[in-house]
Amino acid sequence: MTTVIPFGPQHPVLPEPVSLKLEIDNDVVVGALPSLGYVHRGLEKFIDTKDYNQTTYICERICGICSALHGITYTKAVEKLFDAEIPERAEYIRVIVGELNRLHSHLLWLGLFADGFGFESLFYECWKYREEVLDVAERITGNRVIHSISKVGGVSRDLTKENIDMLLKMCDSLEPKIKDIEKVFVNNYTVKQRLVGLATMSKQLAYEAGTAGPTLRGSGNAIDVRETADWDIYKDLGFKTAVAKEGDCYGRTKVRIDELYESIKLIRNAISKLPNGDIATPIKGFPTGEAIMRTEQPRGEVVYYVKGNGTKNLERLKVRTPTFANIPSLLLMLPGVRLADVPIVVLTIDPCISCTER
Amino acid sequence: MNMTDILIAALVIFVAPIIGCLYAGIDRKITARLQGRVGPPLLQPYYDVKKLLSKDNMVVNPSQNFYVVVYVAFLILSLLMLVFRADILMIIFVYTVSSIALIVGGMSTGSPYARVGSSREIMAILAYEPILILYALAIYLLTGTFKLSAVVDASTPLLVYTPLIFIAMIVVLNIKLKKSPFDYSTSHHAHQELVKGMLTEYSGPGMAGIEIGHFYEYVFLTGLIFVFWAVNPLIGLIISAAAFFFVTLIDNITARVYWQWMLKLSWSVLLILSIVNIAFLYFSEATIM
Amino acid sequence: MMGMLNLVLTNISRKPATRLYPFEIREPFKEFKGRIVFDPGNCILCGICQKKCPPDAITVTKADKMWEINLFRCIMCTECVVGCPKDCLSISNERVKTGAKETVKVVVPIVDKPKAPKAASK
Amino acid sequence: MLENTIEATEIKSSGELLKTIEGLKSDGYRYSTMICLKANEGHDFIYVFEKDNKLKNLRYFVKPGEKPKSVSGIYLCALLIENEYQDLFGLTFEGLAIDYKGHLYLTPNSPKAPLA
Amino acid sequence: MIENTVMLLIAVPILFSLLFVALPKSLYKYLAWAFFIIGVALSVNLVLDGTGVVEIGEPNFAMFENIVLILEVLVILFIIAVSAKYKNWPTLALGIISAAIFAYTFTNAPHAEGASFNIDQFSQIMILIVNIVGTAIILFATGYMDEYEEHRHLNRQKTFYFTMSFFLAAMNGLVMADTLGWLFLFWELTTLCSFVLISYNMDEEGINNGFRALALNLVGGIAFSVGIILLATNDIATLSGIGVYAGTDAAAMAVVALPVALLCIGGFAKSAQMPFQSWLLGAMVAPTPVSALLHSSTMVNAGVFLVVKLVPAFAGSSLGTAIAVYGSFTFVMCSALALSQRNAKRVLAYSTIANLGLIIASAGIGTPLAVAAAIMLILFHAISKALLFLCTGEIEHTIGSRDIEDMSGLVKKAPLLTTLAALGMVSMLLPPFGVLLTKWVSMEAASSNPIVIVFLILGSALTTVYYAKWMGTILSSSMDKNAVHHKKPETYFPLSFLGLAIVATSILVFTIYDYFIRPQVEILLNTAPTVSGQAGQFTSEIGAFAYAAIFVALALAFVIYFATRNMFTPRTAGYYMCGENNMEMDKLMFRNGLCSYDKSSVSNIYLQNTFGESKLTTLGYAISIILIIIALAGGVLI
Amino acid sequence: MSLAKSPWIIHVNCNSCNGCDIEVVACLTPLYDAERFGVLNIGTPKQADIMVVTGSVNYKNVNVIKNIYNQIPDPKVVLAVGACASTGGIFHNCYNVIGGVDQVIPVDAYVPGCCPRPEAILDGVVAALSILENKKKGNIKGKEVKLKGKEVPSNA
Ligand code: SF4
Ligand code: SF4
Ligand code: SF4
Ligand code: SF4
Ligand code: SF4
Ligand code: SF4
Ligand code: SF4
Ligand code: SF4
Repeated sequence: MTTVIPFGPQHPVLPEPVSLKLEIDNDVVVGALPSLGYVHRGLEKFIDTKDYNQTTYICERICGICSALHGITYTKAVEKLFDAEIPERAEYIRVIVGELNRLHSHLLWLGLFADGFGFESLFYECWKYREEVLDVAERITGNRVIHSISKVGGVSRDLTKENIDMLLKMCDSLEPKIKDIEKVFVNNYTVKQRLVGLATMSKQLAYEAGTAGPTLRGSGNAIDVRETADWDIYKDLGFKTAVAKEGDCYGRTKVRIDELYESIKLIRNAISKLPNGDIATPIKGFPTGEAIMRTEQPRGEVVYYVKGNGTKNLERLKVRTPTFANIPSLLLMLPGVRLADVPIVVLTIDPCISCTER
Repeated sequence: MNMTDILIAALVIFVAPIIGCLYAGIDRKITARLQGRVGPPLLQPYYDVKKLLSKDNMVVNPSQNFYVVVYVAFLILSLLMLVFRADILMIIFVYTVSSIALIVGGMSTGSPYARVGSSREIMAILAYEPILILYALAIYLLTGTFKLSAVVDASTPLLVYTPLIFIAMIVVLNIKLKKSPFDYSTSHHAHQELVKGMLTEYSGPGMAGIEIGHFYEYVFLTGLIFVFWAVNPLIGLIISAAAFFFVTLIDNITARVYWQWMLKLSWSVLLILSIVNIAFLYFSEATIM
Repeated sequence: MMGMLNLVLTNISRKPATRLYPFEIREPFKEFKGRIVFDPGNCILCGICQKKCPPDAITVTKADKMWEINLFRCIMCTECVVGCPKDCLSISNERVKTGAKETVKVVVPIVDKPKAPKAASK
Repeated sequence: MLENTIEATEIKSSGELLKTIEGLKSDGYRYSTMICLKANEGHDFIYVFEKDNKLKNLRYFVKPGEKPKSVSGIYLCALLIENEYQDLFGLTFEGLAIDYKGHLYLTPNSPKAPLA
Repeated sequence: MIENTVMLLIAVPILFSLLFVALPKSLYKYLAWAFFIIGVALSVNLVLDGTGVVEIGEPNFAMFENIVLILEVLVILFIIAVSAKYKNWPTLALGIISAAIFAYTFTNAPHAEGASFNIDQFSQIMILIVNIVGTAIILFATGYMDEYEEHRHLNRQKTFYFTMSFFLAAMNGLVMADTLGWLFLFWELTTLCSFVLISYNMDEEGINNGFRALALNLVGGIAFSVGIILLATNDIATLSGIGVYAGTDAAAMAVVALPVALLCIGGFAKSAQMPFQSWLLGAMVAPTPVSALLHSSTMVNAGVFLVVKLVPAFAGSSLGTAIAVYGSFTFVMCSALALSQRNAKRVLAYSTIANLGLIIASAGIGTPLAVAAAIMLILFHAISKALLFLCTGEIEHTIGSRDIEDMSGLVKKAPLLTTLAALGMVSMLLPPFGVLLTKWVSMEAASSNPIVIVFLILGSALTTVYYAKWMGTILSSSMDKNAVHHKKPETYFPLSFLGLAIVATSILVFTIYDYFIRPQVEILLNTAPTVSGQAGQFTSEIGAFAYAAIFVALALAFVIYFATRNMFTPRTAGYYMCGENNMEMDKLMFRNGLCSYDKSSVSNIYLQNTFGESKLTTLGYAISIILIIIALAGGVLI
Repeated sequence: MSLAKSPWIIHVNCNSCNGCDIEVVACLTPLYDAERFGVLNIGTPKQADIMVVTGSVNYKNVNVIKNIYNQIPDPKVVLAVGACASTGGIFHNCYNVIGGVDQVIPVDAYVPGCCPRPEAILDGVVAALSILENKKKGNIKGKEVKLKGKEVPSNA
């Protein structure tokens, strides 16, 4: 007889409301049917009533965790419709805020993940370091997690000298701390017991399953949109894609830790190259045309499709978020793991249901 | 039973939960400090119990709280037997009653999480029960009797001849206190795949009963460790305090493991450790009397 | 295991990282977007702020000379601050009070009259 | 007409669509997403594929009342977005790997086909 | 008069078996009540008569001896005939070997002048079990068999009751007979009854399993009869004689070691010890009353009964140690096997084998304390197991399944039945009940032998696990109330009676000890364990079992629970289903992704990959056979 | 003061964008350490005192939050965290949004902000404590919320 239990939506180990109907045989999951819709608000319809500027704030609230990158991607997509030339300085500030966003998001994930395998003190440790990032972000943008800094045409706040000093200080103090927790994630015996070999996807499988971000890179696919021509500023900053070959939860963890270092490096390089000048160009008129914009969010690649029809409202906005791309891989990874591993496997894609359902 | 015995019994019944409560408070405080935070007040477990007692008694199965009463009653009994230096084997059996009462109580609610938690906890029995009895056996081999009074009157501390069993007992302590890495059936922190495991459906007074039971259990388990150096109460206390600190420390530096892993650990490493120790005692015919 | 042991032992030997809020209150950063402050003095009840506000937190009723903000709906986006032609709106680093829901209703003084005492209520 | 549109190959029939997509899969493309737009009473689908960071788009017009074929047989990961469009546009896909029957996001008592 | 009681104990069941054949089905109920009452009266009467030896000499002896011989011939002929009919060649071969041995004994054995029945305290205990528990089970059967047959479209109840009653006669004879030849006859008669009852369903499975039981018991029987022949060369013809002879000196003990070991093998086969365990598992196809009567509480006890009676012949010798190791090995192995089973009757079967193994281990240890434990365990185990088997049968009729997983929520459907079953399980694994008390005694007794004690420790942990699992399952509430099974007095009276018996015997444990066990151990080993029973404690020289304190704690728990229950008015709420339980009808339903509803269910952990039959059985066979060979070799050489 | 010293919370994520959620979690982490007030994030409603809700209510989760509310033993307090939970926030007129939490269950205190700072949430918890105490004194019971309530489509 199989065990059938509901898992979520209100479940202490799930940070977000998603529900799984788990079928378990002999302590091994044999079937998992996800149930979505607990955070479906209907944002793609919402643009009918909000103008393209206001939509920025809606997009930022697709998800509160990588909110900044949602805003940046959306504004960049709309800028494509306008064919607008954006001041360099604004782009650099966007990168810095975006990478700050990634830092806090990955630290957050590492913490929740540690909590997923019952390692409370490690969870607290990660979140303690995350607060340093948040403090800096708050002073740059005025808010802790929903930064609202990017707007169509540029950014709304400039980086002050003070901000830059703070950023550099944060980078310096964070780096050794990340090394500390890296040691735990990579070497701790019990952690390895739980992660190594869990929910392995081969390189090919991860690629074909359409996964994105660390889920994809954890299986050895060196694919990161930050390297594409869509937003070439990253190339100037010496960005390098982090990959791990393992393909299991352990590999995905390593990728995320490597990306923390990468983000710190990007922030430092961006600061050193930060050009002077305006932070925004005025935009006139209403958007027309179609555009696709992709950026790399903490959880992976996001695809924005915008279509304007010459009115102040967009005609269509479609967001393919990374979690949306990663959820099908859960269907592949869950069968065969133990019940105790379900939270880890669910967390390993860093699920963000609110962006999946919008 | 004379007057002093009754007095001692009453004292144990009333003082043990206070000590247990303090222990729980200290444990939470140390944990908090290990995690770099201030943590709750020392008396937090007491506040929790008081709060729980004043809450609604919400049940899914009208008889679920009966098992809590059995759990607490048998914990008190095993503690009393420990204090009165009864037969250690007997104490372990009585203690098993309380563990089983809690497990059956969890299962009796019928909640899927509680049932999964309980079946994991049953597996924990498989892991620690043999060790506990081997511990009793070591006492017998060293004193010629299962009665604990012999250990107290002994000339040499138990620990001298039972270092390997002591190690195994620390792990048992870890399992019994449901601390990481063995907090898979229920845990004091709610963050696990089974919600609150065995105790998911307990609320208000029922949960308070369980917490009080935990207090007794803390004291009882301290007692078991204390026996290792019962000849000198002070050292005994220090050793049990150190053991508890160690368990708290381990709690904070490990991830939760699978119950399968625990079974493997116990039936390979711990059992072999204990059996080697027992074999040594058997062949060396050591005695501590 | 050693790595974590090191971390927790360092933690226990140091002062806890906890900020003792509410017993010790950290000064809010000056950049912090805490709440929208309305200065009715120059307001012309043009309604731009209402139009700009994404969550429709602001309601401007010209007939009643009423400017209204639902502080529990405002998302601190500062669109209204940027948009106001008369610079009546600003952002302060004070937080809105937690507790009961709060709506600020301000009767705007007639434009050409000198400053009247502002009436904030509810 | 709009300027500024994205490049996309027009596909005429659903058979051709599935064939092309199978071809893309064997070429090593991965399924990125699919965009659904209301157009001329029917719906326009834009399938987005990606390989080596380059996008390849297919455009396919779904006639009113037509039941589009699901791609989830070729790319499993297509099932989520197709189910989403069943919910939001009231479409019915044929051959879905897991068919949520319009209840991926919406429940029986929520608004029906809000984007249609 | 003790002679009369002895005769009645054999005659009355035979009379009843004939009555069952003669009278119509509608009267069975009354017959069974009468049988139960008479059984209780007779056995109590025997106990009141006290112990003694009943000699049967000339002139009656010749007649009886002839009856015995004729019966033995008939038994062998029956075996040969039935195995030929069903073309079961191994059984046929064994039957022919038995016939040959019988022919050899018949021609070569020295002529005996008399036979004796030896009624000691042990026999009294066994008679109490057989005639009280046994008749209670038959009473239960009258409420059970109609439904059983209805399911299977059978109509063989006359055979059933005839065999069951006849079996009681044979069993009574077995536990009283002292003359080895007669003992052997009763022994074979019980085997035969068992065969008939196992193949009761007359389907292929039943017949195959019946033959397996027959064959394995014949192997035991052959060992037994060879043992008898060997003993006869030393002029030993009675069971008690063996002990007397071996008690003279070490040399005498060595002389009888081999025949004693052979007798023990007979006992092992009867008690389904490894490697003979498969017949008992196969026997579970029989109707549940059969399992309760023959295959847990009485017939299989004949094997351990014999082994315990032989204690004086191996106590303290290396043969004893070998037997102890062997028994404890069976205990741990079968406990592990029970862990992986989800068929309730198989769990009980393994548990039975394990407990018999524990008895054998205690007997093997051979100290007074251990022997006392062995005898007590026979008593307590018989009552608890009978109750558990009957409960399983009744559960099966209530829910239509004997799968442990299907039993969740039983407490809502049949609360009394569940309570009784839970009592049965608790009595098997927790203090203060008798079985645990004896387990405790045997552990304390075994603590001088490291291998045995380690086996016992592991086995007892495993026992706790599989019973706790089962108990939790039946006690778990599922909140959906289904139709309550109607309660028949014939079924619920025996159940409640056995339940009460468990509690009563556990409370009176020290009285029982004083009255039966101590004298018996003195008979067997000439010394008695120094056990005292003051202050509600069962105190031996190395420990104390405070059963009274535990009863008090238990009673207090009840009192406190009922006293405080109304202090906190309970409010019943739905299960926590992560917020997704919206169905009013079944509270375990939750909404799934397709917006329809699923029922949640949880199965227990069975560790089939570690403790599954396929993994362990071969290992068990190998080790147990090696241990038996060691026992034999030890018996002969050392 | 027995209740006010040991508030156990259950955190229900309704329709939130995660912004509020992570701030609620942040309250429990060392920097804010809500456990100083005895706060434990307890997984099961059966043991909770304070229900912390983030995000607005939609048609799928409306029954979930009602169920959970009903399963918290009295006395209990509901704390709505963030603009969404308080008023529906920026999403208040989305088609799948019913509105703030107070549309379906009684809410005792609100925390403003999008997203609210951990300090604000701590304030909310502290406010909830006194409400809890009052409810205990006045023996105020939460009404059982019926499961078939507001789930009628808004555009029907
Ligand atoms: S801390 Fe994380 S895992 Fe735990 S309840 Fe909160 S969100 Fe869930
Ligand atoms: S991927 Fe997740 S975290 Fe990132 S924006 Fe989307 S929802 Fe938020
Ligand atoms: S400020 Fe601008 S929008 Fe407002 S009333 Fe004047 S002209 Fe109109
Ligand atoms: S800050 Fe934004 S949300 Fe708040 S009132 Fe102004 S425009 Fe509205
Ligand atoms: S506040 Fe500014 S924008 Fe709003 S109505 Fe007044 S003047 Fe206009
Ligand atoms: S009650 Fe049902 S199961 Fe039992 S005999 Fe009758 S028909 Fe068969
Ligand atoms: S107990 Fe089982 S096998 Fe026996 S009659 Fe009932 S249902 Fe049939
Ligand atoms: S209030 Fe703001 S941060 Fe909180 S859930 Fe709503 S949109 Fe997200």
